[in-house]
Amino acid sequence: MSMLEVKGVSRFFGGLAALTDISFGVEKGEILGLIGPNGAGKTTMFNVVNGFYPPSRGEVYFNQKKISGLKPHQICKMGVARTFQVVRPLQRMSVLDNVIASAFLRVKSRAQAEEIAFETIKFTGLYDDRDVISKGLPLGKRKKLEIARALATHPEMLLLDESFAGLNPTELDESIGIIRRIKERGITIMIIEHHMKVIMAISDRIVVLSYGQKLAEGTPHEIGNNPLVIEAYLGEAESA
Amino acid sequence: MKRLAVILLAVFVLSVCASSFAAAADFNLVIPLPLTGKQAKFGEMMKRSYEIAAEEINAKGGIKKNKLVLSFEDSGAKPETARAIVEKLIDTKKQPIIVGEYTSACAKAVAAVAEERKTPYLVVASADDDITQKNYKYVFRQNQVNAHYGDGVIDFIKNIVKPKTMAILYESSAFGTSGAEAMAKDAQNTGIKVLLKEKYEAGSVDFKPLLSKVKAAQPDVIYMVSYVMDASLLMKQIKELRIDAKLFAGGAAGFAIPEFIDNAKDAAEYVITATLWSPQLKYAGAKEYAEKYKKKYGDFPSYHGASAYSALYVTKDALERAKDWTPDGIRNALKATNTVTAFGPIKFEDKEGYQNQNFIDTLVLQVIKGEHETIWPEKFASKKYVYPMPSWRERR
Amino acid sequence: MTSVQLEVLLQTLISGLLLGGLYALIGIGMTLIMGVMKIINLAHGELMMVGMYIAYVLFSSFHIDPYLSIFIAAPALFLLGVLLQKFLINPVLKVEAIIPENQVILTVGIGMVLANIATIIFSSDYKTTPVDYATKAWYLSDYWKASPIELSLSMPWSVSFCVALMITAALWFFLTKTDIGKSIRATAQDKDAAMLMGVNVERMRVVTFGLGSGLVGAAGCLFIPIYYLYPDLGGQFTLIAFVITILGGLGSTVGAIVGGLILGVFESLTSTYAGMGWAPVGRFMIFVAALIFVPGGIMSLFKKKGLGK
Amino acid sequence: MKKYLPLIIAGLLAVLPLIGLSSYWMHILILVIMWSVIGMAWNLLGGYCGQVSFGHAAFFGVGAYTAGILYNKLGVSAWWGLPLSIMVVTLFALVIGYICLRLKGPFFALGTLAMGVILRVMAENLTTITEGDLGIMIRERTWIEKTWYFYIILILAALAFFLVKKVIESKLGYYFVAIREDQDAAESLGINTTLYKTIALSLSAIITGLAGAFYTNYMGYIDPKIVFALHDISIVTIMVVMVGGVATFWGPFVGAVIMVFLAELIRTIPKLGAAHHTFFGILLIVIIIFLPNGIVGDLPKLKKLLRMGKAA
Repeated sequence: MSMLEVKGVSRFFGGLAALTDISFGVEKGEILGLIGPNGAGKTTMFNVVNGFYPPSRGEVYFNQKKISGLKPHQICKMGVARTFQVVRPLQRMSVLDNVIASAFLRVKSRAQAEEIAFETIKFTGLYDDRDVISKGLPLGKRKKLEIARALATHPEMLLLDESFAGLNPTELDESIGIIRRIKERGITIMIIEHHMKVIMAISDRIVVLSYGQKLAEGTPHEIGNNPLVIEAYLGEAESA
Repeated sequence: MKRLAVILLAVFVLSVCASSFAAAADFNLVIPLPLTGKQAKFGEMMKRSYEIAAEEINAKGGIKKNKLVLSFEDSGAKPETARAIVEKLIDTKKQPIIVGEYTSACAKAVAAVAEERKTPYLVVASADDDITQKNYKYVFRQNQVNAHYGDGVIDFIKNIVKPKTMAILYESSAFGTSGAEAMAKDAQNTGIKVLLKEKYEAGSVDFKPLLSKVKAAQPDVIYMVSYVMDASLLMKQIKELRIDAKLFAGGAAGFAIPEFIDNAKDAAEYVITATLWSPQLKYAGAKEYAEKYKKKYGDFPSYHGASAYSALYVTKDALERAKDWTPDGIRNALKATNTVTAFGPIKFEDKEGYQNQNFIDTLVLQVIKGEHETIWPEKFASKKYVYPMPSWRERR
Repeated sequence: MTSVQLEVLLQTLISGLLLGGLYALIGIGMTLIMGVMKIINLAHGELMMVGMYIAYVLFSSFHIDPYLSIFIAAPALFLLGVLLQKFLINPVLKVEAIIPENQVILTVGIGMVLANIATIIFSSDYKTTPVDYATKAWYLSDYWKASPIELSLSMPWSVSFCVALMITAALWFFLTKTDIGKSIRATAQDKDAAMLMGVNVERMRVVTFGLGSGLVGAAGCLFIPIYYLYPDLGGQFTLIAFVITILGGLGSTVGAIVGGLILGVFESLTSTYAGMGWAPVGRFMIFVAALIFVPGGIMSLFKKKGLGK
Repeated sequence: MKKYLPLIIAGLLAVLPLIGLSSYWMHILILVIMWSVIGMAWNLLGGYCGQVSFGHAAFFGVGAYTAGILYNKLGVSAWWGLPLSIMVVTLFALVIGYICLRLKGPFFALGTLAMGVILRVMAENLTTITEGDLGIMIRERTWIEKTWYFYIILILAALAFFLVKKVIESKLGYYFVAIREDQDAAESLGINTTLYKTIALSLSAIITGLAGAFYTNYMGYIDPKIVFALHDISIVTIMVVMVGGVATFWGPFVGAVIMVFLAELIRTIPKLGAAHHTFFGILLIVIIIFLPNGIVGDLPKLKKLLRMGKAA
């Protein structure tokens, strides 16, 4: 059985279906890319996995335990951390304090939390900015901070929601490096990304959503040659 | 940006100036009162009355040749603030006697300080029974206790109306509650059945639900205890619903102020109310004071003002008789008070479980042709009472 | 049910409805302000008090009927609201603070100053506008001689109620049919989206605060014939406005009317059947219940669009 | 130096009664400290955790009534109200928290406001327990001298200060601020927001309740309209913190000085009469326009303003 198992999940908002009967799994240690045109339901999928929305139908399992219906904080405690598409650092806290706050999930004392935090910000390359109030950070660093905060909870699985959007090429390279290193640590990653090149390069497998339905699933190569996927993306390009 | 600094500075300077500056031959009397907040109306009326009294006293040579200099401090009807004011008067200003305050909550706070600090305190218009039930030695009360406010009304009812049933409506406050309790007890002793005893939140807009219940119960007498304008709304809405009781009676306060008639207009007609004082009383000075007040401020004062006005005369009397102007000297003089003021005879007695309490006859006023007239006890009456009164339908 | 019980019930319902209509008008101003600006305006009742003093002065000096003084009081309050918003509230809203509710101090300060200025000008005496129709009423038995029960309908209450409904209808029309109105509604729904659509959000806020103040000023004019006036009366009406705002849903005019009527009837029923001392408990119980169970307000239960929301 | 500031201030305050302050000044001091305690309590919930309560009078009143009812019904010294109020207030805080904490932002504010009013009316109506509007009066206060009251409230203040400081510097503090800054983000980082908000509310309520129990003992008289007052307690509490400085250790203290001490000075400006309210209202408006985070919160800005004033 996969590490994360999404089984027949549907989610409705007042009669509108944002997700319809979606099933897939994420294997331990892999990077799974979640792609799809705008409004395909990717972030909703994250919100369901992460516990913000209980699924209207279907179930989600993590390490064989049912997590759908649990609260986000419980799911996080079980080892699933996430970042947000619109970055949401704790505005008036310094970078370090932001990370300390999430490091407290696994430890009690402040000293231990600081230790984890320092380790994490070094890992994500934020050490020099540790005392900056996060409101003042440039977007690239805020995206990193999002990842750092999620990492500090010592997750087994990380949900990254468009961590590359709006980055310049240098930052993009750095971030890809960070994600590869996260994978090396044995942390499973599910990632939403618009940047096709990046997603093709780093993903082990890809799931494609369109209008709330699963369109395809497979290796980057398979997806790249899937006519349905190409059509969906072309359709978007035309309408846009 | 500079403005902020200037404002802060101004505040500071002004407040430093606030520390006392007093002339030598003056007797300074600082009076705590509510001048802001919901009770400010009464504070203001009392302030005006104190000022009238002080003016008269000074025109006649002051107190033992000392000019009486009044100033007022706003307690905002907050007990902490009332306490702060009185602590300051006793402590920093060494004022040997405290006069003033209005709400019972504040009077209780002040009474506690006065007793602790052994400084006499003359309560002017706070009605809660227990202020003078605590074996306080230094607390004197000039106005009648709430439990007796309704005495005149009960007497009138007993002799004239002879009802079988009664409904009591009162506002949710210490004044309303104890007034209603006292009336319920009196009614029971007189053999009147209390059909309904209900309270309401002061300041309510709509009394009709409550009143339609009263209407259904058909009481002979409706007795209402209202602090302020609820009184006029009650009567207006009683008229509207055409509730025909034999008698509408009010328990002082809201029914005894001139605004009651101004607002309720014809709905106020024939309503009787308990009161402690009326301008028609034949005590020396009563009429003069009332006229003076009316000339200056447009309306007759209610008993609150008269009590305040007379309190200064009681203070003057005590100060003139006191051996020395120490708190204890004045306290002993107050205890021996036996004088007649515009408010009536003042004598501080220990009886019925009260200490240093002045017992005066409570009066009954009736609104007759849009004026408050004294109708009971008959020896004080300015007009003959109107009873029975016409039903609402007959009035036009 | 005996005829007496029926009479009590019907009279209770009548007065509840009348009361509710008046409450609604107090609430509408606040629902607009809270809907558009998401601020808690604790000076709302004080604005009403200012409106009432205007009506009082017009009545006592120029013998203008309180109902007619709406045409002066409402614009005056509109202006006052615009000035307050422009020079005091907006500057505070613009600065980002740790706790955005710091505007509360501002409105408390404004309320204090308004009430105190009224005290200084008018003293704290109780004022009334003794109109001669103050206690006029219509009686069922005058029209139907054989009626087994007697019901009465107060004239000033009914007039105030009708005027309140008319003002609300006019407001609804303004919000749904005019450009400014539509912009205000857009701002209330989603400030950022409105801004993207080219709505001048700042101006809408100013207009909204003015409008809210004008409405509560009008409410003051409707209240004074049946109530009385003193500088410190604002607080209790601010609370009522909160209850209606939450019951009706932020920014919903129709919601405010429905909320006001529900509140009025509920309060009257509590007064009759549980005791008037408990009426405030009832009021705040439904307030809390609405906050929790109907977070979008009553109108969210009827999923109709275009009802002023 | 900065580290010892609390100790130095506590020490200075502790010797104050020895220099023979008049009873009046002692009273004002006691009120200032009492309001700092309430302010610190509110700050924990409102300033750090971001849950702006408009109903702290509920907890103040419950604390006050715990002491009052103990004295009135059981004949026990009202001082026992202090320890007992911790339990009673926690109970109320849990119930109020259960109802209100699911609300966010201004809705939470209004929910707590309603709670305060509901409790007031309950206290007015449940006359068999509370004596209703007649209030509860303690016949003989423990001391006439203010010194002991002063030390008791000072100790309460010191305890509250160190409790707040400890909490804020620990995991709890980080969680509170995280919740204030972004509740959803906090939740997704594994913070049980409901639990931690309840903790913040309970701690805040307990401290407020202690102040209430102290009030009963100190003033010797309570009634529902006084201790459950919306304006005079709940809103003044908010103002103490916001004027002083939201989410700062010293803000509540500075705020209390302004709201009690400065208000008292302004109130007693001769000839001002009732107009002192206008004066004070304008002062509040000015403070919040120029210093939106309060005096301590915007200290750097304040310094800049004053320097500019001097330069010009």
